Amino acid sequence: MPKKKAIIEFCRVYKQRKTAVFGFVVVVVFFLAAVFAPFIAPHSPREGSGIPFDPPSKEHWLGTNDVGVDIFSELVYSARVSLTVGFVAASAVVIIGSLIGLISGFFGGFLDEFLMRITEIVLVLPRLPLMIVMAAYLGPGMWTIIFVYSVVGWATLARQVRSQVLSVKESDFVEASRAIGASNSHIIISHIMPNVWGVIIANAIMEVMFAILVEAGLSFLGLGDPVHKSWGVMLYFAQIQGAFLLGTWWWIFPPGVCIALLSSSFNFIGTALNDLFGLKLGKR
Amino acid sequence: METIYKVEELKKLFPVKRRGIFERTRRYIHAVDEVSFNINKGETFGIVGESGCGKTTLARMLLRLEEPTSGKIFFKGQDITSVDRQELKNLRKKMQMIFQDPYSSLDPRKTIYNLVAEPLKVHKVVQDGTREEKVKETLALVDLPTTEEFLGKVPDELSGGQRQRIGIARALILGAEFIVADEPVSMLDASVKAGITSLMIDLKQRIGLTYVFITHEIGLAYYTCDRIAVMYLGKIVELGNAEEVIRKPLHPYTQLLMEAIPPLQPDEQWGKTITERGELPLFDEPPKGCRFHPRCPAAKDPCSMDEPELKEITQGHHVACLESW
Amino acid sequence: MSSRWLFRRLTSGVMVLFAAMIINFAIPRAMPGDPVDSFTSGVKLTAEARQAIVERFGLDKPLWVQFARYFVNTLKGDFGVSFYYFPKPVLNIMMQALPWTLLIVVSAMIFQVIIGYFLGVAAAWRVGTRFDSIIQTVSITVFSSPIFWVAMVFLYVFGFQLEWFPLGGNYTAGESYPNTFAFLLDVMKHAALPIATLAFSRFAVYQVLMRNTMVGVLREQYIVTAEAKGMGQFRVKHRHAARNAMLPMITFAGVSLTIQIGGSVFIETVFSYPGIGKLIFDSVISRDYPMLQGCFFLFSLLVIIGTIVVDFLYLFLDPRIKY
Amino acid sequence: MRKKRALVALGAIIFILTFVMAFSPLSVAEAKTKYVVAWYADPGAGMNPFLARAHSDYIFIPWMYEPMNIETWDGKLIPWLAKSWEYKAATMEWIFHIDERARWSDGKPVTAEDVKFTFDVAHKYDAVVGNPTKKYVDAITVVDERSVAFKLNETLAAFPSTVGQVLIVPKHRWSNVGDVTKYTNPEPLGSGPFKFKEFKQRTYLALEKNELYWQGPSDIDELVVRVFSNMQAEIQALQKGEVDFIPDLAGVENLLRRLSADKNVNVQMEMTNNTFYVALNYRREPLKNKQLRQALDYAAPKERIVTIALAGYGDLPLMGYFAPVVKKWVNPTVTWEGRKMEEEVRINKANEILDNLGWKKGSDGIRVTSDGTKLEYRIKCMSDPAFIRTAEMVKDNWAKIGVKLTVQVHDRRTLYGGIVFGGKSTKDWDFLLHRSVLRPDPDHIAREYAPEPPQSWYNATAFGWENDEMQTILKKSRREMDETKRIMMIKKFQEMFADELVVIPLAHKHMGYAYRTDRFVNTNEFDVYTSLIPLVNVVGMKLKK
Repeated sequence: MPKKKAIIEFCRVYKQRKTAVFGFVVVVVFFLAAVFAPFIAPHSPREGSGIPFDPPSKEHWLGTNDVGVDIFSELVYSARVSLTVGFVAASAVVIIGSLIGLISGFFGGFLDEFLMRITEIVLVLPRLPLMIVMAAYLGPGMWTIIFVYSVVGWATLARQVRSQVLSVKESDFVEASRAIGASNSHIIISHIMPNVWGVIIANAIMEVMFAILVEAGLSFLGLGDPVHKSWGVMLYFAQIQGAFLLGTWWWIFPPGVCIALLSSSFNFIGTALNDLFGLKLGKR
Repeated sequence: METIYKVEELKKLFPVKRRGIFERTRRYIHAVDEVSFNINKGETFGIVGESGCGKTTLARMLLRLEEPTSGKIFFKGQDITSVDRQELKNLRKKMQMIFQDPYSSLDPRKTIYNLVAEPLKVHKVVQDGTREEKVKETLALVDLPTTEEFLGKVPDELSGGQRQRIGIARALILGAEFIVADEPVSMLDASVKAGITSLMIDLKQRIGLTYVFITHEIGLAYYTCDRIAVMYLGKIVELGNAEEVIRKPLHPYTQLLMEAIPPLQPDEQWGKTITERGELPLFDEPPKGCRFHPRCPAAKDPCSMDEPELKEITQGHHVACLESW
Repeated sequence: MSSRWLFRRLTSGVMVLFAAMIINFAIPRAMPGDPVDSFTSGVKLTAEARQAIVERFGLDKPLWVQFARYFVNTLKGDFGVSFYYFPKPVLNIMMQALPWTLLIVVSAMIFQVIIGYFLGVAAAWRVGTRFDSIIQTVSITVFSSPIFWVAMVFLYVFGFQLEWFPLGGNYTAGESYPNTFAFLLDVMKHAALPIATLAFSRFAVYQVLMRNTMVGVLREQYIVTAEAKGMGQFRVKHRHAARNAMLPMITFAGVSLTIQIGGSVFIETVFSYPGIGKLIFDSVISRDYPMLQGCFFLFSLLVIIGTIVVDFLYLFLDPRIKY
Repeated sequence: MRKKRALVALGAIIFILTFVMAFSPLSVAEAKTKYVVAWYADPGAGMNPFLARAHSDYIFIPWMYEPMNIETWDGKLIPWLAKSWEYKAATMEWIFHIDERARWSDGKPVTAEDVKFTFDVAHKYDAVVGNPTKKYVDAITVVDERSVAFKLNETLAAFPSTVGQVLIVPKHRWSNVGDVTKYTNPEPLGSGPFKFKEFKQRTYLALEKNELYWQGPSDIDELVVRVFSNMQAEIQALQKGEVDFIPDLAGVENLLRRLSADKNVNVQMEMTNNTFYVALNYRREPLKNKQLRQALDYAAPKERIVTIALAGYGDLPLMGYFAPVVKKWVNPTVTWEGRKMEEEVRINKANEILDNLGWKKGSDGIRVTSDGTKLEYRIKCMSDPAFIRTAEMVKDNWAKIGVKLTVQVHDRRTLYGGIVFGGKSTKDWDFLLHRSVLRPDPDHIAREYAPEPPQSWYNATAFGWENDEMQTILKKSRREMDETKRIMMIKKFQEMFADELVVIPLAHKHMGYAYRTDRFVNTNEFDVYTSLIPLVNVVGMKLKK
């Protein structure tokens, strides 16, 4: 009953932000496109269905690439890889980050000191070069990118969750709960978690954005899976196969626009959530 | 008179973190320094002092929310400083706390029902089916509505007085006998204060509770408490019957506290008062000798040398001052 | 500034460097299979050459001996010999590339700060208006666009189509210049697009930061007082308010050095700019592991130096701060 | 305020210092004929001709250091530093005579001592340098000032072409270098048409005319090699006239049409001995079955690979491993049977073969052999667009005959060093999409398909392939000094190779170069692509009058 009220209230406030609504719509559209790719794409995403380097036409809405593959179809199918990497990598990061943040913040002491030292180091180390070094050793592929991102990306979240946990842990109502005789697990489950998940969710959305960007970036450097194409891999091929010199703008622009659109949508949503949850927390 | 609570030489030191490269000496803040007293069943025991004097730490230790550095606490003859976790959890049913800030001591994301029912869930004492009845019963006890609508509200929708009543309900629902109230009304508006205070007094008589009432307003203590302990810098400086302590304060510090409150009637006078000199000092180490001597208008030479002990001057009236007898 | 602060700063820097070393040490050894393969990345090797590598890295010794050797070598600046540039040492090649990266990254950062400053102040001044929200939206969109794609579009439009700028490189190779000025002009012409891309893609962070701090500062009493005194808008904006809002931006400039230099991998790859980012890319292509590891270490070092420098700057700018 | 100014000044100083650090003293221009060459790789190893062998920098080292002879794609040997050579069968000795005109750029003559010294060094550091002649040479002796004798330990017909792979260095410069594998040769001294001038790592290499060049000084005063890392920029630079010559157009077939249309540019794309093929791991069941290989061959989309993956710059393959360009050795009769058929017909035919074997398609469309092996395989290739696209085409077509492929991509080193060949190869592959650029002399086939000793690495035994008859022929051909007989053997081998379908050839790829024709004319007398095209090309470039 109160939850329902909260959700309605949340939707009302959320709806006031045009960019956030726009972001939500875009994400839903891309998600549906990825799921129903076979029904949306007019051609095969891999096999040539036209002459190479054909400019946009009725038959090929976004033209064709160097082997005559319909770029629109390729684009629709690529959404699958980009979204998969985005969500899987972000989930991994969120799980690792929140666990470490929670443990560190709640239990404190030596464990906290130790975990936070590691977090600090991971935060300072140059992320992209580190990811590139690891990916180069592991060999190109989607799972490489997911792994590499999870290893490097969790630190920011861990720190935020920790500070949030700390502030909740020190709060009077947790003390009050202790006075009642509540155990640690009761406090974590019924007090800490409900007060931290706002931060986690807002961050998770941002992580999806970063994961999508990182996937695109590493793929562009040739560390992505060239067989299961993502938008980044499409751009990698466009760059190598001379899309510039041939003036095939329909090969360069769409994948980039898709990445930009999707990641900025996640950014809009994330920013909005951050503000909304931030307000609630700030009130207390 | 039956002693329900007995405190023996209770002490709490907080280490001051100072980690240099070379120096690793540890220093401590003496928050509570070897305090001893008894609490009788059915009485309201007041602890009075300025903020920072250690009264909150003392209160928290009474319920073992804070681990004492040394000393013993007996609740009905059982030493609670050495009980294990499970036993402590059981004891918690009997001894409860009411918090100072009704705004922050309630989880803002929980409904009234969940807040009041939380102790029941934690201790699993009441069957799920009868939980709601118990909650309503307790809410009625603290004069709050028991409608579904009210149960579904969140703390943000309540007034300060209502919140504090929720806090009291949470303390009572498990059937506590001993309640530590840490400045329960200091954050409330004057109009609400009286309501909460009289509710507490009322409950004490109806259920037969024992209170430890912590406050910085000595006037409030006068009206609510049977006995009063005045604390200064972690020490009890005066302890006795409320009436006596306030009408005839023996310690200069108590007198100083009295100065701060206006008399009830213009022609009425409180006991002996003195005018303040200085403020509560920030300290790592308490001053040598009597802790109050730097501020004390009546201080003499020995005050800075010897630390006075708490001594019984008249029947049940203790004071720790070299000059008072 | 106390010696304690300095000590803390340095120890944390050293710890990060140590971590970078451990990572570099562990990765090739953690890979499945024969470690020698990790070190040679499977180049065809005769038995003698293989033995030489085993000896060079001490791969037959216990791990701690290997680490000690590696540790000492790293401290001496010996990151090993590049596979691709064999027999040249990694350090040599990196040092030739570094100035070029610094040139574009530092220049771009100056532009970012300037753009971010003005847009941020403008947005904060009209906080909550349509103007503000448009700027916010644009900032977020630009920030979320993949930097290499922005670079590709810039290159396509200004390089290939309009032919305003050269398509890559740091200066016209082998060209004889009449004077130094002509040479610098050529260098600037080559650096223009990379700098523009980097500045464009990353100004948003500064803009948002500037706006948010500025909004906070504008609410402060002394600003209201200044306005009430009838002080000119420009003065209030730029002298009083912005000055105080600048500090977080400067801290961030140091922190963002990581991201910026990281971003140079993409920029330099697209524009074929022979800095350290391009070096990383080339090393990925040729699987030049010693070079990759060297670059990673160098980046870590730069980041640490960057943060320390910023701390000093901060001290210099804000008289209230004492470490 | 003062602090602020100091800060600005500090920033400015750092900024200027960055510049100063980056740039060294500048050369002042004179009116000179400059020829700019575009190259995609940095001369990483420096100017050491011994190490250059292992790198792509081989392409410009020969402007400074020259070989004994140059091999063209049609199988001819062009005498270069060595004007002639002969074989003494009795003593198993090859004697090379050095051109009297040949001299180093400091004026000293190129002597037999220099040749002996070069080969001795190359043999000594064979482990790193990987010299091709070491195994066969017993001793090198100086016969007279201009003649040098190589005494072999066995007969080797291909010896002269093998000798051409080594670049000769002056003894008087190198005799006290020490370990040549650690030497970057900062001041090269060679016999070639150009002298070293300046080198900026990852940016450019500048060479200047060798006035004393023994074949007559070049028309070009200064030769600049600009390092590009982007083929598109390279091509645009050529069209704009910023670059005069692109020696290697690999991997940009799509762009060549645009380049060919340019009046001022001559694009020279020619067939080389460069073959795309699918290799099979014979350890995998049932790839030993010749009929299966036949079916796979029929179903391979070879025409589309030529027209799309190679953008038309390729030819349907001969089946005997050799490309038609190697006129001397090739057996032109081993053409692909599927050449005349429509793709659909071929796929039907392939299906028919497999149906006849009794291997039925399952519900998932994948065939299962009679002993229950599912025809489900991985095809591995390098992560190069042309390879990936080719592999995908093969995959799509083979799916139509019930053979399922998964394309797996690796970087070159992992693939060849870690999986297929190499000391610790895992042999964990089924199909390999491979491209080999083979030198014209067939000796390398013997080394690859009939290695001696048999279990050495980096050869076709990595495929698990064995065939005594074919391997014997190859071994014999290496020692056959009668060229006609040797050609017969090689042609016979090609027939057997085609019949056996050892690998499935997909296409012969063209290679080529492009240069501007508005300032220079190419008076090159060799119209055939050679392995040293830059050297030959530049020597033949004359200023347009």
